Amino acid sequence: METQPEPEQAASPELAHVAKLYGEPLPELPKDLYIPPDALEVYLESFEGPLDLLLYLIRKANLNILDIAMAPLTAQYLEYVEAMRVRNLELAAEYLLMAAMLLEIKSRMLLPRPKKVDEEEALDPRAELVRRLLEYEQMKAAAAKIDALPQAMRDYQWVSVWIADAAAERLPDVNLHDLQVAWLSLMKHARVMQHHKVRREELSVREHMSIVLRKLQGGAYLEFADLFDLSLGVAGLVVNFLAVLELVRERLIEVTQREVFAPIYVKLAQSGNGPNDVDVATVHP
Amino acid sequence: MSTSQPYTPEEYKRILETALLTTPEPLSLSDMKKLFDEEFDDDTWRVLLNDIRSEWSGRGVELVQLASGWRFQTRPEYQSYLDRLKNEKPPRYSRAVLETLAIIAYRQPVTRGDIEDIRGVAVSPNVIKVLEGRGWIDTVGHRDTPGRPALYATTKKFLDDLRLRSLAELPPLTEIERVMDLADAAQA
Amino acid sequence: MSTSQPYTPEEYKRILETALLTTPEPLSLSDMKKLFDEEFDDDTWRVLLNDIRSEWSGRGVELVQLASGWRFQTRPEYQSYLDRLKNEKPPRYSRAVLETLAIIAYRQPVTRGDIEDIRGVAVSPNVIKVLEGRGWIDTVGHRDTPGRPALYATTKKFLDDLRLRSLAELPPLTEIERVMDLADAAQA
Repeated sequence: METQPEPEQAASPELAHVAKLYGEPLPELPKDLYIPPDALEVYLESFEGPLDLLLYLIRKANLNILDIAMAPLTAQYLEYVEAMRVRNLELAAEYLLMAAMLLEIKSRMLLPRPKKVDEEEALDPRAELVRRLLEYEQMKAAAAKIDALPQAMRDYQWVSVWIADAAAERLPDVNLHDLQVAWLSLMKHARVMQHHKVRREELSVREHMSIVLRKLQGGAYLEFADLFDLSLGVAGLVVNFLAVLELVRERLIEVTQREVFAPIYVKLAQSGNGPNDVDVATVHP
Repeated sequence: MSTSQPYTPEEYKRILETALLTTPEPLSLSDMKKLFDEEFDDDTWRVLLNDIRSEWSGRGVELVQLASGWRFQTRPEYQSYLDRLKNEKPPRYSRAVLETLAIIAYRQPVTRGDIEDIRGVAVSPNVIKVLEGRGWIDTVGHRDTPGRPALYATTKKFLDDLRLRSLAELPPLTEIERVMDLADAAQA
Repeated sequence: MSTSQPYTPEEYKRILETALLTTPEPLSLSDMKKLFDEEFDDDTWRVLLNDIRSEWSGRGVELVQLASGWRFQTRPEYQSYLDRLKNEKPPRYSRAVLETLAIIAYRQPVTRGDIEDIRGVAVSPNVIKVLEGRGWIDTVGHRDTPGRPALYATTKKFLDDLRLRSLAELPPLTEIERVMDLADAAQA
């Protein structure tokens, strides 16, 4: 972290607001605190509020902030407030409040002060104002320091390189548990499903039904024997055969035979999708 | 550097590289020309850009020339690592999609009507499209009933993606039903 | 590379660098740990990151450690060039915004009333909105007083955007004056 040069406190409030009169910067801020009435409004707008103005007046008069001579300051301040009240009542409210506070301090200063009995009663009437002025001045300086820090987008940028493959969509994953849960919720939903008791064997029959249908895709005629995968073994062939029978029963395939002992052909039961030129007799088992 | 002009090609390249690294959109040549008061001919620009490109070879990011200008982008080989940083929740399929998939898996080949019978609600065409789009189901035929509805079955890709060797490896329904019976018994 | 694991420190660094270059948000250590299956201890991570940082020294971009992680960003010296590519000037905040920000940063958590007490003027809702819109402050609770005013505090983004790792790195508050004995001052 680089160290910022410590701002010179007495000078910074003046630098912070260079008042402009009719667009022209005032050559110098008034020494005697007298501001031309025409410039007052513009001048005051460059202050953040009564504390800011008060701070300026104190710093301008080169007074120690803890050593405020209340009478001239209050008089001066009231002059501004009066001018402001005439022009802009809304803006004046906070300044009037401050004027009231200054007057109260002034009047309390005029009264004889009791001897120090305890801490609380011995408090200088200006203490609270001084505390506020100090705190505000501290925050004002802190604001300037924060502003001097390198700031994203103003003083530096973030690096951001294009991710070339950002378009690849992430697809949901499904696992067996999801399917199980889905089925479970289906069954719960409708226990009417009882008659659908599906056993493992039956599932493999249905798997073979899909396999056979897939083999027949595109309207192909296949020889009956081609539907069977001999590598399945006897048990597999039985399931395979059951699948073919089930497909026929569900009218999903057509099995045709020109004459007895002629080759049996199988095709999808899909009119218009296969060679229809052959006059065949459809057999249903 | 902010006050004086750059003098060496290295300085020009550093500025150019910095500008390219901060803009995910391609920088056109006319944009890049704004960077410097000096004017270079197009050959000089090409040399500068090609120099930067070769300086970046072998890294995870490369300088590429596109129709609208030049930009740094990641090399595809690094994508799998970058994906790990995305902490968005993995997307999930809706209940309708999962139930339809379960019905097709266990009861295939089935028509949309069969699915609707089991689910008790209409099946939106979208649900079928999602599953077809994923390559998990396809049409294996048509039932010979009025309207000749398509028969859906699961594909080999479905088995592969779920790491199954065959449908027989799906959890047996009897087991699922036993779980359900147990759950019912517990409620009773 | 997408299929096999990286083996050399160079490969790890290239992947890490690529990840850092593509994410404008700071990457936390726990994010970075997602990049690899291997687990490294924190020292190894520090070595990797410091290596990358020194590899980038002398360029327009630097690797910095911020409140919420590590990020590549441009060096301020290059901003005057980058500004030439922008159509609009970055915002400069008004004194009202900056003073409000300073009060929230140094005195947090504070209510709007606290801010008004210190500044001596009403805080316009706009000022709060500007700071919230930038993501620099947010509401962290409500003070248990009438009206339950919101308590504002600065965010991690505020620290990140000002290149601070913690609030402790804020510039120290200026000692305005030595505190004097008021009794003495009254006599003057």
